[in-house]
Amino acid sequence: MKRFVLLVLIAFGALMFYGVSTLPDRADPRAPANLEESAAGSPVAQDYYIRHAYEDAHTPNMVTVILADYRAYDTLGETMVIFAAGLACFLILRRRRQEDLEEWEESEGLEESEESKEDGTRS
Amino acid sequence: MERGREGIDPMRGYYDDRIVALSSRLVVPFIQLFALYVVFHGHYSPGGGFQGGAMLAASFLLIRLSVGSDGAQLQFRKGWGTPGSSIGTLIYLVTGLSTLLLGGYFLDYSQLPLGMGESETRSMGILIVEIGVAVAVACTLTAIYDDLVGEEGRRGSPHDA
Amino acid sequence: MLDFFLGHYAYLFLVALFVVGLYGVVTKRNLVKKLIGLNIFQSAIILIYVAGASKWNATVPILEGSGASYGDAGVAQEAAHGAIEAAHYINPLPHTLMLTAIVVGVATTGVALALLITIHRRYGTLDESELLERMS
Amino acid sequence: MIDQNLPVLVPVLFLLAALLAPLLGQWRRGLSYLVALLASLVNTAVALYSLYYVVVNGIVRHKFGGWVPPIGIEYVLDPLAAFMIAVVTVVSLVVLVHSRQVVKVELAGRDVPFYGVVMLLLAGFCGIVVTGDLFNLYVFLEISSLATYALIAAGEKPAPVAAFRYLIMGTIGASFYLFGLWFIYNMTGSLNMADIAAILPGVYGETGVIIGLLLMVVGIGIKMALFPLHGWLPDAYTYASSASTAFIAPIGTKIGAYVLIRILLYVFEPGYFSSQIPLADVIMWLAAAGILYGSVMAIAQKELKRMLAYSSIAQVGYIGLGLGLANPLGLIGAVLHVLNHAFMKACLFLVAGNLRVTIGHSDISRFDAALRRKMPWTMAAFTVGALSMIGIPPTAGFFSKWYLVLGGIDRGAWIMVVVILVSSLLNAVYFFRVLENTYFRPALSMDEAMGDYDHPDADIESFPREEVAPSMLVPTLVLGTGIVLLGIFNAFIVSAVIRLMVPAGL
Amino acid sequence: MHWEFELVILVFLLAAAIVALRSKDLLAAVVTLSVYSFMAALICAVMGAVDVGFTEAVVGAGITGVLFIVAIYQTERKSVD
Repeated sequence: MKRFVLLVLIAFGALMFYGVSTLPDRADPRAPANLEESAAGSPVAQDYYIRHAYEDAHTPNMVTVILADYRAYDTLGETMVIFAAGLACFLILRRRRQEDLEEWEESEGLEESEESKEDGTRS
Repeated sequence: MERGREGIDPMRGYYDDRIVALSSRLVVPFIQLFALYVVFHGHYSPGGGFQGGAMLAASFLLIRLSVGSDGAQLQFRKGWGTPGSSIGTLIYLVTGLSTLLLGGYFLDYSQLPLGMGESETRSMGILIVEIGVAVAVACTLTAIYDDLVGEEGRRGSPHDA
Repeated sequence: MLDFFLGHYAYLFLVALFVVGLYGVVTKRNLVKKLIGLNIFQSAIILIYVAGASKWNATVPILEGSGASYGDAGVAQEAAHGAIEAAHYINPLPHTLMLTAIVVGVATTGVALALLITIHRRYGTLDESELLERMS
Repeated sequence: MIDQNLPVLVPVLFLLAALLAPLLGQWRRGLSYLVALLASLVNTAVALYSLYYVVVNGIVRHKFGGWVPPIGIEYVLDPLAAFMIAVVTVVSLVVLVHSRQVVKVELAGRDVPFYGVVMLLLAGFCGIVVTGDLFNLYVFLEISSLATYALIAAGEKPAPVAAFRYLIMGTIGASFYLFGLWFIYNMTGSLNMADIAAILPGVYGETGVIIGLLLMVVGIGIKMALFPLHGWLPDAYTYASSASTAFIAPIGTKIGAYVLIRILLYVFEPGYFSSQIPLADVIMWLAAAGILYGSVMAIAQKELKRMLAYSSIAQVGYIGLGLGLANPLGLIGAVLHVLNHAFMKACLFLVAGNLRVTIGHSDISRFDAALRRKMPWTMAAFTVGALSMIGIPPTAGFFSKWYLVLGGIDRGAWIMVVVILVSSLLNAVYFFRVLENTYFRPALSMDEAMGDYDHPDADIESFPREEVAPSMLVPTLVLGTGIVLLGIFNAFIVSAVIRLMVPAGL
Repeated sequence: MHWEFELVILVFLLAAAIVALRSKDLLAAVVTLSVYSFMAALICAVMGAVDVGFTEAVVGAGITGVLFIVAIYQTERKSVD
C-alpha cells in the first residue's frame, strides 16, 4: 500500500515537473502575468497596481494598497477565516463553565476514556 | 509530559519562575510597541494589520507561556477573546457597509465622510480597516490558544494528562 | 539550457517540496505528523506563488525614496507624472494573495489542533491505526 | 440603489449575522438564534427577489471598492448564481427553524458558537456562488470549509476523527485548487472569471492550462465528493450532529458541483472540456461509477444517516453525470437535480433528526409499525422524500432524472441511461427496506426495539416516542410539500429559470 | 534576484522539511517546522516579497509553533513514524 502511494506520488510529481517546466520562465517580462495589456485587451492587474497604487491611495506600499483597497474584499474574507477558526475552536473545545464542572466532578473517579460520556451517547 | 513544581500545571496555573517571568515582562512592552508600529506604519513599510495583530497575539502568548494562563489574566482576559475578534471584524465589515449605505460600492473608501481628498480618504480607510484586522487577529489567536490550553475548571482533572 | 534552469529551478524545487509534504500527509500514521506535512505543502504553494512573482532587476513593491516621511515630494511627483516603471517593481499581486493564503493556513492549523486535542481526550491516542482499532 | 447592490447583500448579511450571533449570544444566550433566524429570513426574501430581478432584468454586477473588474473583485449575479443562492437560503431557513430543538438535545450548551458557525457556513456558500473572482472563491471556500469542520466535529464520539479526516482531505483539495489557480494565473495574468474566459481561448493549447484545470477539478472533486475522492463523506455525515448534517448534506456537496459547473462551462468554454480534452468523458464515467457505488453501499447500511450519506455520493454522481454529458439537457438535469436533491436530502435528514430526538436512534433494523402510528407526519414526509429519491413521477426526483435520461439519449450515451435506471432500482431497494419496516412490520417488543445495544442511555422508555414538537414537524412537512410542489411546477422552473443558464456553445 | 542564495536556501528548506517529517520526537519535528518556516520567510525576503516574508516569520515561526507545542503538550510527544 505504502509503495503504491509512493508510486502515485512520484507519478504526480513527474506530471507537475513537466507542467511547471512548460510554463514561461520566472521573471520573463513577456509572460502573460507581466504584460501591460492582456491578450484580450483588458488591463493586466499588476501593471495597473504598480503604476496607480500611490496616486489612488497615497500609500507607497503597494501590497498594503492591494490588500486593503483593490482587493479589500479578499482581506475581509481572510479576517472572517481567522474568525471562523476562533469560533470553530470555541465550538469544538469550549463548553459552558457549569456543565464543565459537573462533568469533571462526574468523571473524577472514572477512567480517562469515560471523559466524553456526554458526547458519545447518541449513537 | 513533565508537570511543573508541586504538581501545578505550568500552562494553566501560576508558574513562579522569576527569571522567565521578569524577562518576558520586560520584553513584552517592546513587542507590543513594535506591533503597533507595524500596524500603523504598514502604509510605508512591510507590515499591516495581520502582521501587527499576530505580533500582539504573540506578546499575549508570551506572557501566557511564561507565567501561566491564570497569571496572564491580568494582562488579557480569556473572556475578551471571542468578543474582541467579533468587534475587530465588525470594524471592517461596518466600514464596508457604511460605504454601501452612503451610496457607493461595498468597501469603496472614497465615500467615507472624512473631509479629505479622495486618495487621502482611501489611505485613512485602509488604516481603519487594518486596525480592525489587527484587533480581530490578536484577539482570535489568543482565544485559539486559550481554547487549546483548556478551561481553568479542568485543572488537575484526570483527563488532561 | 542554463536559461531554462535559471527560469525554472525554483519551481522544480518547490514542486518537490509539495510532493514531500503530500507524502507526509498521506503516509504518516501520526496525526500531528500529517498536520506537519499539511503545513509543508501549503507553504510550498505559497513559495511557488512568490517565486512566480519575481522579475529580473526589480525591487520590492514599495515605492522607492518613500521610507521616511509621509507624502514624500519625490514619490508624489514620480507618481503624478506616471513615471513609475512596472518592470521596476516585483509583481505585488501574488504577494497579497499569499498573505491571505498564509492566514488560511494558520486558521486551518488551529482548528486541526483543536480537533487533535479532542480526539486525544476521547481516544487517548493520535496514531491512526490504533485510532481505527479503538473506534470500532 | 438597492438593485446594483443585490449580489453583495446576501453574503454580507450572513457575515454580519456570523459576527453578531456570538457577540450578542455571550450577552444573552437566546439572541444568537434570533440573530441567525432574522438574517436567514431577510436573506431568503432578498434571494428570492434577486432571482426574480435577474430573470427579468439580466445579470447584475457589483464592483467592490468601485474598481473595474480585472483590477478589483466583482460579484456577478447571473441566473445560475441567483438560483443557487435561492436554493441555499430557502433550504437553510427551513433547516434553521428545525435545528433549534435538535441543538437543545444534541449540542446542549453550545448553541451560541453553533449558530455563529452556521452563519459562517452559509456566508461561505453564498460567497462562493456569487463571486466572479477565482481567488475570492478560494477564500470563501475556506470559510465554508472551516465552518464545516467545526460543525462535523461537534457530534458523537468519533465525530472529531471524521472531521479531522475531512480537514486533511479538504485542505488538500483547497491547496490543489490554489495550485491550479497559479497555473491559470501564470498563463493568463488575471484572476477575474470573465477576464480569464476572454483570455483563455488564445492559450488553450498550452500544457500549463490543462494541468491547472486538472488540479482545480481534482481539488473541487474532493469538496464535492466525486466518486474516487468521496472518502471523507460517509463518516462525516454519520457522526455529525443531526442539526449539522441537515445543514451540510443538502447544500455542501452541491456547492462543489456548482463550482465545477462554473469553471468548466463559464470560465472555460464548454467545447474545451468536452472535445479538446476528454475531461467530460472522465467526469461522466467517474460519476456513473459513483452512482452505482453509492447506491450499492447504501443498501448495505443499517443506520439511516449512514445510508443517506452513501446515497448522497450517488446523488452527487447524478449532478456530475449531467455535467459530463456536456449538452443542454444534461445541464438542465444537473441544475434541477441540485434543487431537487437539496430539498429531498434536507427532508430526509430532518426526518433522521426527528427520529433521533424522539426515539434516540435511527437504526433501520429497529424501525417498526409503531413508529408510523406514533409519528404519522414525520413518516409521511419520509415516504414522500423516499419516493422522490427513487423517482416516482409526481415527485420532484423524477423530473431531474428524466432530463438526465433525455440528455443521455441525446448524447447517445446509452450506458449512462442504463446506469440511471439501474440506480433508480437500487434506490428503490434501499428505501423500500425502510418503508417496509415502518409500514408492514408489527410493533416490536421493548426488548427487541432495544436490540443488543448496550448504550449507556439506550433507555428506550425515556424517549417519548410520539410526534415531535411543531417547530420540528412543520419544517419537515414544508420540505415534504416542497418536493411535491417542485415536481408539479418543474416545467415552469425549467422554462423560466434554468433555460437561461445554458451558456452559449453548449 | 540572487539565484545562488535562493538555491542554497531551497536546499536547506527541502532538508528541513524531510527532517521534520522523519523525526520521531514530535517536539523536535515542530521545532524543525519552525526552522523550516523561518527558511521560507528568508526565501520570501530574498525573492522580494518582504510582506510575505514578514508574515511567514511571525506566523510560521511564532504562532503556529506555539499552537503546535500546546497541542503536543496536551496530547503526547512520541510518534511511531
